[in-house]
Amino acid sequence: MNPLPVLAGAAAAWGLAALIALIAGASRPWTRACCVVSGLGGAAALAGGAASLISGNSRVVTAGGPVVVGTLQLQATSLAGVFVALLGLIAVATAAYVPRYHEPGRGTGLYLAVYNLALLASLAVLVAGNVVTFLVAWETMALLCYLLILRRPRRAEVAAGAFWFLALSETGFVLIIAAFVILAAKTHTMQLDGIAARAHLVSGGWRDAAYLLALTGFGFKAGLVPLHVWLPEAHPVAPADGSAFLSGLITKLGVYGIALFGFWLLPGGPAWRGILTMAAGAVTAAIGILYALGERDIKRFLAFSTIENIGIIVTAFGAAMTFWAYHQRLLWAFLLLAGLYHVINHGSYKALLFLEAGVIEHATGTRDFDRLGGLARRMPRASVITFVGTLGIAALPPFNGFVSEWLIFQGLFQGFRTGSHLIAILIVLAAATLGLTGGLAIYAFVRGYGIPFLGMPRTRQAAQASEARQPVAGPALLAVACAALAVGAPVVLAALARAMRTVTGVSLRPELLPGNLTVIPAHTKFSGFSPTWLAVFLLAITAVPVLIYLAGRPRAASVTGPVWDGGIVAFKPRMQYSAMTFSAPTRVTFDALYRPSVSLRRASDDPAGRSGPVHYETEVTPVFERYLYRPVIRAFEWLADVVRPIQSGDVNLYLFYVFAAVLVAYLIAAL
Amino acid sequence: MPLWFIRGLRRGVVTTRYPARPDDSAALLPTPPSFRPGALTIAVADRLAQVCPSRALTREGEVLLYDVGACTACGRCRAEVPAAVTDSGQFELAATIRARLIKRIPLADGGRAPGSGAEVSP
Amino acid sequence: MTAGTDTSRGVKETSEALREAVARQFGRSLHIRTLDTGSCAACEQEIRLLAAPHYDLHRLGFFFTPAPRHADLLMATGPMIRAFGPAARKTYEAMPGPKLVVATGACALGGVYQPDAFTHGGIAGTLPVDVWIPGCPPSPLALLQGLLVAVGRLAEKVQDLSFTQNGTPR
Amino acid sequence: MTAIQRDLAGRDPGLAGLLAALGQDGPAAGGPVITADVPAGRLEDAVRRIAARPAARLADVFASAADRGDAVILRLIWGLDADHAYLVTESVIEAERYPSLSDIAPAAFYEECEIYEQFGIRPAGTKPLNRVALPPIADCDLPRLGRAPAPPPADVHAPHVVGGHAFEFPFGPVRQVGVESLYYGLVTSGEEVVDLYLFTWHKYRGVEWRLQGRTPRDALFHVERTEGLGAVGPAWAFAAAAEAALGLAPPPQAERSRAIALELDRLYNHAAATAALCQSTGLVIGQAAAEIALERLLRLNAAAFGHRYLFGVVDIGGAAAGPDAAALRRDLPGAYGELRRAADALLSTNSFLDRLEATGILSQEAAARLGLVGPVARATGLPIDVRADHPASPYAELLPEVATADGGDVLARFRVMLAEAAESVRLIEEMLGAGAGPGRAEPSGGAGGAGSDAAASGLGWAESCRGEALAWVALDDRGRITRARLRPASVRNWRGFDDACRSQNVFTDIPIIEASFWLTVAGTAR
Repeated sequence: MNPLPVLAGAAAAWGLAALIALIAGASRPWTRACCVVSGLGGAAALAGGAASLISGNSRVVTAGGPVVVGTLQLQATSLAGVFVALLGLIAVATAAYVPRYHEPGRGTGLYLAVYNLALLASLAVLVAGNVVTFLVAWETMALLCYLLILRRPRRAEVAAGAFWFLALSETGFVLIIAAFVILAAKTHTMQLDGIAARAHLVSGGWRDAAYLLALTGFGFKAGLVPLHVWLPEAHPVAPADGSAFLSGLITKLGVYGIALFGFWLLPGGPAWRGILTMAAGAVTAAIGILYALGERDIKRFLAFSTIENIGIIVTAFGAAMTFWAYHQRLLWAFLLLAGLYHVINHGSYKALLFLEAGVIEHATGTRDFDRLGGLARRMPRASVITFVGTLGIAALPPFNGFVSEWLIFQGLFQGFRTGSHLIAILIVLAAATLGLTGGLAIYAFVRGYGIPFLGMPRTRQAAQASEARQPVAGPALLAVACAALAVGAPVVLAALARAMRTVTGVSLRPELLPGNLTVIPAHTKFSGFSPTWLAVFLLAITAVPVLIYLAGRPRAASVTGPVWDGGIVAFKPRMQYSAMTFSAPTRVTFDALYRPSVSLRRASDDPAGRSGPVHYETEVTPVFERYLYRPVIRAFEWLADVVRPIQSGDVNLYLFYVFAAVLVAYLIAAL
Repeated sequence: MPLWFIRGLRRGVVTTRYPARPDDSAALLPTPPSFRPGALTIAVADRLAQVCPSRALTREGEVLLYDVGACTACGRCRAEVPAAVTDSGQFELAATIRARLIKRIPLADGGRAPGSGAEVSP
Repeated sequence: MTAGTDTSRGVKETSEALREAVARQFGRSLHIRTLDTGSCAACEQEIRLLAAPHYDLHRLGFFFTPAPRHADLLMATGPMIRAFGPAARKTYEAMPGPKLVVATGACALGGVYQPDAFTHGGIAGTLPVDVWIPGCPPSPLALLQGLLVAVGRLAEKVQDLSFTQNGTPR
Repeated sequence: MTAIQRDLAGRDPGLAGLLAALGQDGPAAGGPVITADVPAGRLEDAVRRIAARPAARLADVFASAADRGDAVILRLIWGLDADHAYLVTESVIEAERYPSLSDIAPAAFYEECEIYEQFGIRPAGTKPLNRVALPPIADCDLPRLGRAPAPPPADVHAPHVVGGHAFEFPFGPVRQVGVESLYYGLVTSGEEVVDLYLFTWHKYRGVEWRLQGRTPRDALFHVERTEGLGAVGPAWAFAAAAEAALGLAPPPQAERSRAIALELDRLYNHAAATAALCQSTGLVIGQAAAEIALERLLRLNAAAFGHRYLFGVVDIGGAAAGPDAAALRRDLPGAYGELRRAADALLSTNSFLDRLEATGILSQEAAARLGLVGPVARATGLPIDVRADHPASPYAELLPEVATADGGDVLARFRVMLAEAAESVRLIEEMLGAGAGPGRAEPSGGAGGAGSDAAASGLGWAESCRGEALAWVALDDRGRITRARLRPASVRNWRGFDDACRSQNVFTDIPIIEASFWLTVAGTAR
């Protein structure tokens, strides 16, 4: 079957939703209606995406005649299908989330319109059949996301965050155009599948140039270090569902771009290309999680964790390319599959966590870890749902993060199959880096869940938090998805394997899934396990102690007493670990990266005896902003000053400019 | 560490056998006083009550109330009237009822006989 | 004589029952938590010495535990500073039953300090005392005897002592 | 030690000038204790002058209610160690405020807080004061030595972390087994110790308040039980103060008896500190070895003086008990040998030394600034030892060796303790040779003593196992105490504890530091 019609339905639904929101966004019922429609669109996208995994690449449909920007061509590919499905999932979840999250109003109407159009544009990016369509859709998507972030434009940090996003996005866009132009020029076609078919015409140097341009250009959107700086700025200022969309999908579009070039348009390539990609991914993962540990703001924390996960995915891709260079097609396809599986997983739990961050912010009025605490009692539903997402993102069984990261690790551990010691060592190094990352990720999310939900409330707002009238359905749906993606891993992987056959031509199915719900990383007799049975087994295990307790419970009435506090007058909230103190060990261990600055203020620091309150502050130096971007920005400011003289405002001068330009054009034409 | 272990073994056992066997280090301990009723006149009793810094000794009519629990075995009463007060040598004084630690010591025949009590026949 | 007397009478029966329960439940092993309610630190030193080689109360099945949650017996020293009362009560309540309280040393028994604005002059008014160990400070031997009396492994001697003797003093 | 006359020959002539500046006719104020009246107006200037003097340290600051009105008499006790004299300045403070002493002599800060709680007067300036003795209970109205503070300002509290990226790690008051109740507020950023403060109010027994109106001998009973571990030093200081007030001169054999008790006291405390060090470093066998030595020393105390902790040895005007010389000669070498062997083995155990070296470092500058005393100060290289600086019989003849070390870390303190233990054994043997026994000087004239029947006061001091112990006693004409000031060494040295801990980043070192300071809460919260 051809999924395009279904996807067209999704597009139509989102268009309609945008229209409703634009017209009647102010009224509650119409907002609901808009969300219902948008949700239906999401469901359609989900179905269409899944379908395109199975059905393989559809033929290219040329919709409408020549448009100003060239012909509009669409194609549903198996590679894009993964992302389309994710897009659908997130769209459904947010649709269920929005009505309770946003107060109806003019602003909300506009916002929802923009949001649905952004969904539409992202879909367009994913089904773009030719370069021009892709670029137009891409730029539209970028601009709409910019507006999405500008939900409350009057606040300075909002404007700043949105501007970071736009600036980096546009920079990346230029590189992406260059990459496409090279390929289009060398293959004399604008159609993507055409390019893929004639890629062999492109000489090695141009291939590498195009790939590097694409890696950098899409790296901006994906958030590869050091191109990541927009995420922690833009995510906190966007509304929760906007952040979920940005983190869950938009960054993945960057990943899609990298996969598009690395596996479809320019498959394979020299080993160094894969090694480079892998290195970029590994560094991104490690630095992402380390910065996450330094954050107090929930959404900035989640944004950095997104960077980490993007790093993991890109590492998998890089390793895959390396294996290709050493004729390990099986592992090549397998690691691509593992990476794409992680794309879906991360999309699901990261969207969940951002939506719950929004719930916390609405319930308490703050996103600051150190002003929260004890929410598990006040907000049981939110705490359970968040806990699922936390287990997922911390890559702990039985949830989906564990399965995909396990697959990626298993793939990397087979670096020895390259036959080259150096390469094997490099791949194992990447695996080691991911190992460190995984450990730190668990640490980070013990903190990310424990500080806000456990312990005592640190502020009055936290103590009075209430989750009544807070959205539940959306995050809950994603929580179910997290479980389903793990328990149903064999099914999902089967579908992905089909897609891999389309994309890479390698048939993974027999090696990956020997049946009986077991998953095998590409090569039998290496390793293997069954996510499904693992989940069942874990549930059984947790049941055992409960049963034992119930069986052996003492008959005597149990007495509940207060926590033993050493006899102090009263426990105070300041007597518990805070987010910053919990992560202090990493600040000490990795101070070369953090360059923390400490300030200690005290009412009286008299040598005789310190007295009065103390105030201790430690700040993490934003290395990349300070040492990489600030110089660049200065340079541009300087450049602007330099070119200002030619902007005199004198009409004749401008006429002269035009004349000169025309002259130059003619000269070039004449040559 | 092994060196320490060997040292420990070489040092041998110093642990008391108490309560299985009496411990002779108990003889060194300061122990609460013991009184000679014969020598305790009212006057003596009042002097004792007056020097006792922990109010363990009080006179109630013709009886000297002695609170072993309050007593710190400081020895001031013994120093005050050596003739009437001596050392009980008791250290196993734990009680499960506070009242059991309060002893009623009769004074010598209504305290008619004055003085140190040396002439009082037991 | 002291504020404690009535309290101790009040808890007599229960303390008997407790000792049996202790003997039943813990066999011959018992965990001890100490509590300083304002002592002069000498009682603490003697208690520390209980674990020293010369006395080694572990051989008798007694162990020290810093966590009242694991403690069966509370050795309280000092005259019970009023400001410390709440902490003392917290500690006692943090212990699981059945539990014993041993008033240790003359201060705890009301010897050194009289009840006043600073102290209760003894712990009896604050905690239900089961066993009283006199002495300033009570020597480790006296403490051992007290502990063994507390768990009913030694008979108390003091009620048979008259603290009178005839004949000329030594 | 009672006032024994010393000529001014050995003294730096500058002292006379100083005294003149203080309005004293210098040489006349001979003797080991010099008293000077300093009007409140000139207090600041006087403090500057004295503090500027080499080897002059502010040993104590305390107040007492004046006889009439609600004026307060502020007394500063200076140890002029180079001049072998104590200088007591008295100033009558009429106002609510007095010049901030701690700005000039930092050691005074703790006492400034104390005086505010007890007498309601506070130093000039806006420096917040810390809570010292009074519990943080709203309606807490404990009896005070003076009048209660006017509605207490909000800035009187223990320092708390109020914000930022640090949290308070509460520890205590109910802590490990067999230790005194003490509350640590450990302010930490998760790794480093940002700050550490102590609460001792839950052991505050108002001893100085309860001594009022008692006879010195009755009071001595409570003084001994103020700080039971190392009771001899403070008791001696108190007795000496009373003797100075009463004009008594104890017989020499009684003084030697006291001195022997004091050295035995030092011995067993250093042994106990060694055991505590082993316990805090988890060296169980070493702890057992040290505890064997400790128990033998305690039994030696009991054999020699009839009490394991040497209560009841010191008496007003002499010694109530004399040592059993035979027992001492017989058992001391063995008991000390135990300690010596344990210490030698410890000093050759690297796993032990590694925990002690560079742990809890206290700079000499800090020790001097905070007016620390005893082994803690000597381990930083400050040779402060009352037995040498302000010697009185019998130490005047014995000339004890002052053990110092440098480095100021736990190991230095440990070495100082061991050296002192050896010295104590030598002193005991010498004094046994000279003969020691009980004895008491009875008041010659009326209760006022020394023939005079007017109210009298006196200062007493002794080098307790923790360092200089001071006591100041004022008696009324009936010989009853109107104001007794006790200043055990613990009061001084705790204030160096948080500095030592802050030099550390590891929580687990704090018990080691505490063991090496070997202080009592009881001595501070008296």
